[in-house]
Amino acid sequence: MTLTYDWWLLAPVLVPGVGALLVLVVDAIAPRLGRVHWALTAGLLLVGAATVIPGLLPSADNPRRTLCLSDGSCLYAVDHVGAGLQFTALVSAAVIVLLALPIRVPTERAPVQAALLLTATAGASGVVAARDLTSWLVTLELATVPTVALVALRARRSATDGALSLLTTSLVSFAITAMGAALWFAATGTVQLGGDAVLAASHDADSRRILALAVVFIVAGVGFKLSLVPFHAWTPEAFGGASVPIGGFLAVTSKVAALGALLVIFRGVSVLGTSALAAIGVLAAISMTVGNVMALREQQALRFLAWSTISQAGWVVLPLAAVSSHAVRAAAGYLVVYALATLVAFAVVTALAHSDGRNHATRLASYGGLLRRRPLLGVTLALALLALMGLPPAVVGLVAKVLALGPVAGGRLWPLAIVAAVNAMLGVAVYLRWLRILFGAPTDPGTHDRLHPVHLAVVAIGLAALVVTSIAPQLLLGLVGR
Amino acid sequence: MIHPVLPMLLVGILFGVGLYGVLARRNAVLVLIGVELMLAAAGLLFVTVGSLTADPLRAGQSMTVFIITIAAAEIAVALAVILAVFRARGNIDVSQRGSDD
Amino acid sequence: MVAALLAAPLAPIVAGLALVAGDRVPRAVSRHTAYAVSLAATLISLLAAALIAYDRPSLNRPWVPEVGMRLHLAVDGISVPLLLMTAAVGVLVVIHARHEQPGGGTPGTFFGCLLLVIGGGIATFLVQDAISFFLAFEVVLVPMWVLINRFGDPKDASERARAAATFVLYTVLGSTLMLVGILTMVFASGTADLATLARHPLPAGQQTVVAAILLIGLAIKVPIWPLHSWLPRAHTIAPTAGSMLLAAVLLKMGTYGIVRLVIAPLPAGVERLAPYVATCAVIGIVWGGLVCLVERSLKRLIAWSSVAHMGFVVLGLMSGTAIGLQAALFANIAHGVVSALLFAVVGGLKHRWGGDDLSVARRALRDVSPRLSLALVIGLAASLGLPGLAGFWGEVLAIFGAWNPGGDRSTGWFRLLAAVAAVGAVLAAAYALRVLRIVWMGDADGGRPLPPSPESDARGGELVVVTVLGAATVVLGVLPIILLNTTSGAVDHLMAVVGR
Amino acid sequence: MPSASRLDTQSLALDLVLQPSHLVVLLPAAVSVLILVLTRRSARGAFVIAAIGGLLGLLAAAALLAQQARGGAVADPRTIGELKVGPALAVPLRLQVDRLMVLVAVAVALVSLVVQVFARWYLYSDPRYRQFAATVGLFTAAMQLVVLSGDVLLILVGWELMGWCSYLLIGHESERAKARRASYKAFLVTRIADAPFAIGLAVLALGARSTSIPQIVQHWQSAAADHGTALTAALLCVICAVAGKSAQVPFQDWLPDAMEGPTPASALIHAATMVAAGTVVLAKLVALLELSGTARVVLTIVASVSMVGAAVLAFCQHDLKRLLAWSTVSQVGLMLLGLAVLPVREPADLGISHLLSHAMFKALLFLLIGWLSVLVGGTIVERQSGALSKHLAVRWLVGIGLLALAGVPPLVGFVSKDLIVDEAARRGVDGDVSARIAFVALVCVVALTAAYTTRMWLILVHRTGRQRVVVREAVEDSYDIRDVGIVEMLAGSPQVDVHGRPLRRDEPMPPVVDDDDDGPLPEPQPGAGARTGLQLLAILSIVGGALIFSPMLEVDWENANLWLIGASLVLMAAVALLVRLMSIGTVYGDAAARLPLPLRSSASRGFDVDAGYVGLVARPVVALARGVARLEGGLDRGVQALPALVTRVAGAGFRLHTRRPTSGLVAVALGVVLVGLMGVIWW
Repeated sequence: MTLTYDWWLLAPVLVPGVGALLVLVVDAIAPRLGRVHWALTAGLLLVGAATVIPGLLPSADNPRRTLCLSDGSCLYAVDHVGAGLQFTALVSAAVIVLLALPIRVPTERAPVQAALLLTATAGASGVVAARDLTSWLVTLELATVPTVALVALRARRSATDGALSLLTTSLVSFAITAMGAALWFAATGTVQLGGDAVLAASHDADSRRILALAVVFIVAGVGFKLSLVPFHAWTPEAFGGASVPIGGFLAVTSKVAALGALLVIFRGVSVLGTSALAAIGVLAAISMTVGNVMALREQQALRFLAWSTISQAGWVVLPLAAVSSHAVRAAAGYLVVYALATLVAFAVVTALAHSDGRNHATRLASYGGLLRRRPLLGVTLALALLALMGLPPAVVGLVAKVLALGPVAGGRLWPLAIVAAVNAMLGVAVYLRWLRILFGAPTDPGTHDRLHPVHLAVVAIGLAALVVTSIAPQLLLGLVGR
Repeated sequence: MIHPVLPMLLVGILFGVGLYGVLARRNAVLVLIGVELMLAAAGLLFVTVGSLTADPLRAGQSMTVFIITIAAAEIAVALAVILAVFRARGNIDVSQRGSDD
Repeated sequence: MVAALLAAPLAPIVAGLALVAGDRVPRAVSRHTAYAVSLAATLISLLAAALIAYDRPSLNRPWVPEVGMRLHLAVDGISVPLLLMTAAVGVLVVIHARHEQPGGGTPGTFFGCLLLVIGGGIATFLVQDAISFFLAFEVVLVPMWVLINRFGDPKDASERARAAATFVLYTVLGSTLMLVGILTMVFASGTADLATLARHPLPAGQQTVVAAILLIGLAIKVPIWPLHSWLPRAHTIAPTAGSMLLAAVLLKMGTYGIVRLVIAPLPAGVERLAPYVATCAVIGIVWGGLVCLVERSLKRLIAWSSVAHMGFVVLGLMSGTAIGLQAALFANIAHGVVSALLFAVVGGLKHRWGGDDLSVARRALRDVSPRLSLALVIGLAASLGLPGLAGFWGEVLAIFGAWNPGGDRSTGWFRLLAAVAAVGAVLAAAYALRVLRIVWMGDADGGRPLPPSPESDARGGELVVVTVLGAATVVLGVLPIILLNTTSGAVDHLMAVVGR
Repeated sequence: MPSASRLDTQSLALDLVLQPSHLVVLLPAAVSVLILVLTRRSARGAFVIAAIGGLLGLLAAAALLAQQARGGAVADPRTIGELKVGPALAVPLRLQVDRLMVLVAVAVALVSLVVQVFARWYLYSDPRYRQFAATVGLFTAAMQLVVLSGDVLLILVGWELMGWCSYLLIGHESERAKARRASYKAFLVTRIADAPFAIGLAVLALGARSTSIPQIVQHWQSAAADHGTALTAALLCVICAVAGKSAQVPFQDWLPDAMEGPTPASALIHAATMVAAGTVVLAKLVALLELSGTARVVLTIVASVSMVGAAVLAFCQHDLKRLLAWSTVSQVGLMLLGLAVLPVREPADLGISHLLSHAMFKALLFLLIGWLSVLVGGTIVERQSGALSKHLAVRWLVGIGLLALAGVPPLVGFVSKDLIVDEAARRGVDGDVSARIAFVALVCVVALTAAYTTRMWLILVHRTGRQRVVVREAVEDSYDIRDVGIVEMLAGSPQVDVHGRPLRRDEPMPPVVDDDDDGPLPEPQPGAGARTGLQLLAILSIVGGALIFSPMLEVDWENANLWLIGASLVLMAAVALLVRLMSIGTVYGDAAARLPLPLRSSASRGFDVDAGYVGLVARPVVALARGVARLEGGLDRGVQALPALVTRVAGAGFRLHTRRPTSGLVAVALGVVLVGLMGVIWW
């Protein structure tokens, strides 16, 4: 049995993966380098991201495959959407690393964290392109397991609590996913995730039923990672406990991995027609609603962002409820915009936590008058929140909302569309709360440290990115193909 | 050759027992064991189905191996976390409320 | 000319963003600078709008292909009056804002938000692409929220927050529903171009649902009874300049949206729903009129009268006749001018009195402030549909249009509605005169008329604003032909497309 | 010379965009605009503008009359151009110049001019004179628009504008609560009556697919057979509006209250503009009225009831100004009957001729009562009693006005009234129901009119006991009776202005024209212009009847029923005698004093119809409004409760999220079951 190898194509997975080993090796050779590890990691991730760029070009083949078997089926394929997601995962991880760079941690912990982060990113990057159950399951777990450790590594009581919550849920979800995978195998008789086997299986009533069960098990398993309600309970705990950049990693890179995983399955099942995925629509609706409603009363900034993530996850999978050619791109497009806005928000929170102290960044009330106190942070955060709301001047958020609603409206799923509209309203109420605090009376944190230059740079770049993509949203949406 | 219904039944039982364990136990390690049971059910299903199909890749069997491996890795992380939890608060009760900073 | 197309919306938007963003860097923009920048931006915009109205240029290039958005800017007879009105009201609002700048924030933010609202309004009337229309629709939300929330009535912070939130949430719900409707049409026909959408309607069966969703969404913005309850609240709290914009610009977006997004592309759906929507509109006319009879807050009363007036507009739109459509477009503009005038006057009064409770006995305004009182009389007279002023033609033609509705609409029902609307016009007279009796004639009894006190009369910027708006009210009333001729070509075209 | 070729000297046709008909409307409107724009607190400037504008307006009307007589008038001049409202309706907005309306326009312009000039004297010290003059200008313009309009929309424009101007004029002295209420009531009552007007006009116009009156008449004349119901309904709507504007039953009660306005305003409203507008509009549509029997009967009944009832009320009024007001209601009813009993296919000459004569004598009477009220400080019987015996200058004019009102030959009132009575009798004999009703009512009104005019005259010329004593003493103490002025003898009662406040000496007194005969007696009287105007009105009241001989009016005066005239004269004389007998021995010479007091007081309040308006319309509407406001409050509270509801839901959500890992696991398990069920059910 022979496999073809296209190393360039595999590089987005290999670079971080091998990089993780490299970081550990470097640490073994020259211990206690501290920040150097972070810098190395960021460099590796950016290199990985650079290797994706050829796939992003409109001229690139769609999809590009490798690891092909002799019978012509391939285990690894990257289409435009996949390349876009890989790029997002790698860049977002790099940004997270940059955010983590100035934070003081015990020096022996830095290489571990860096390696874990690289591993998780490699998993995220790989699951997007996996085309068979085996590699899909492996890369999905590769993206998940390290995050548990990353959360726990903050080594505070709240962090270990969050990690425990994350751990138990992830384990059970993995078990459910594995069961789903097994059922899939039972129904189709193959580990290929392509549509042909699904189509063949759907002709037989028994295997159809088993396939249905398989799909819902897998959706449930991935739903945990996407923080879809009711698989979401870990999210506020983990976000609240983890260090701020790791929260960002959970909110962004992890979500990219999860959506990538879901899209792989979705592509396979979409040949069956719409009713198969109605469950996704229901989950999306519940997630949006619960996330928004809970965020309305949340007082902690990080937990607020967690609820926001939950509701945004609903928006991300919303288009998938309608099986259409647009759905995949719409979901990916929304995710990319969400990733940008959430990253920027986390960057601001990180910067503030670093300069004013974590206690002055975790309560929403401590953002009072930020627009006056720290105009750059205030404006950036306001713009990020507006993007999450989907209101101008953050046009990019609005375009994302249009994108997400498009397939639903096009598929005439009226109840879902109306729930989405109501949630658009709730979402505005949610983020306006924070925005109002930004406009409100200033609260004095006592310390007036300057921002760390790296944070400053990241926030400034984030602001610039939001502004540029608001003028030309196609720059961002073009990442996931046209 | 045994009839596939028996292993299938076992898969169901294992998964159910595992799920029950996960939901009913308050000790984190026991929860882990429940998860292991569920994973075992998945693995068993893979093997059973794999033996029924003539797959040149022997996918069923290899998947089982993968699942066992992943499970092992997870257990490693899980035990580390449980250790950390124990250090932080002195028990490993999964029904205890999470706390803020 | 293409530059004018871009300059009209972008001049205020860019200037507004610059003012808001640059407000703190490095220090607050002075009031004078903010005013100068705003005035310049709105004047540029007005000039550009005039050029556009004269030359009718067009710009069409791709923008965000992922969602089918194009940068397609053009005007026709329906949008030109709205465009000009928005640009002109923009200038006036800026002038008025210098005269009466509320506390609660820096001048930079205040003027910046005003400019953003103006720019959003102008953009709404320029875009020819359904999704860009939605975008332009949303542009005004956040600045308006800031205006109400930060610069509103300084007395009651929690009421400010509530009013602002009610406004923004209602509107977002409406516009998202509108987006759903838009996207359905866009997906069905494969284009977001408004003109193309109108040429390729959906199958009749699907039109009803889409039209219902769009109408509910737009009804919030207009607002149509019973989705109006954000309006009185927002108007009562908003600063005068904000109220003027809200009434003159924001409400117009709703009716414009109905014309562009519902009536043109979904004729069959509109025909099915027209009786219900028209009924709601007429209930709104009577409802608003009745509430005005007992309302104690002057500003809220004027806001309520907006609900009633927009009822006439919607009645005309739903009649499915060229007369009704013309009437609606006319009443739309007329209401914009008249309500801007009334809010300018009433806001000024509230400012002077320190409150707007009608149950407080005050000296006759006709004696105290003759100029302001003349503006108030003109505004209220126009509001009650006095001929020779802007309000008359739209309302009377709306009744004419509803009397013989187009298509398969139930004639009997629409005639009943027209009759009730006529009764609603009587209510308008009753409440307008009620206000005049209390405010203009004064409550104090007996004695000779008191000499005027010039210091409390309209002066400077305020005088300019009320004069221009009052003159516009009179001109529109005396020469309705200016406006009706502008819109008639586009209306005939629309009616031909709709198939009547 | 282009201008030479533009005027056809033969027919006086003018080849210009701006026709005299335009000027007739525009000049008065220009007066109001110019006063508001040009003058700043200068009453003199306002007066100059008003007088010149009024004069020019009258000249324009006269020119139009000349044109019409010579055949050179443009029949349908354009105005602002055709409104484009789609194919279903043409809105040409043209004027319509015809024989009758030109006459009305002249009368309106004349009355308006006299009122303007008189008001300068009457409101000399009024700080709101400018506004008054401007409003009168606008009022005149609106009426002229109605008169000359050839388009139902233009009628509506003028119609509503008049209502508004009447509001402004009645509420002129708005510092008085009664004036505020009266103006509010006047506008609302007429506006309520107008609500059907728009509908009626819509029916007429949409049926004819045009708002042009000639086209409407033409269309409905041919379509009446098929759409009789629609026509009747539309006409009933129009009649309702006419009843509102012309203060006919059941809308009559606003008019007496409108006496709260300054007297010149009353003269304008009653004589030439608002009240007469109903007649003008119906005259334009009279061809349709003949097609609908129902509408005619309704009109006849409304007019008859108003006419007789108002005449009765006029007799009982305690306030002479209100007496005149009720007489207006009665006389307008007479005009409307003139339209209702019209011969088939005839233009509306009967109604219009009475409109013209009424305009003359009623303007005269109102202005005179205004003059008298300045002299004696009020219009109630007690004040006015004997006014004419004290102020002789006014005596002849009042006498002429009252005789014309009573319809004594050969004054103008007689001529136009008798024509209507004649026609009613003639058609009644022919068997026309409405004519018979009208005839009965007319007979009553002839008697009642004679009664109340006699009563008024007797009150005005009555000499009180005190007066007689004073006169006797004066005669006895004086060597030269001619030098004794009666006013001087009454100098104990101070002079008051229109507000009932004493005139201050330092204020500029109205210009007094010295009269050689009367000596240096400072009696307030209008300026020479106003007096000339009054005299002109009086002369017209006497000789205006001659107009029926001109070709401008086509009435059948040759076949007058002399027996009928004789009978009515005898009736009038008998009634006058009766009233004279009743007045003997009363304190103020008031014949009505013989009537029971409750009847008089109730009649003075218009039989308390006002309470009916309040009870039947105002209270229920306000109660409904309160109900709606409460409902709205409920709706608003409901909406505002949503955030609280969501917050409560969120609170429940926080309780559900126990933050225990186990509860998360339970949720996952439930989720799997849920999703599994959905998957199995929906597959």
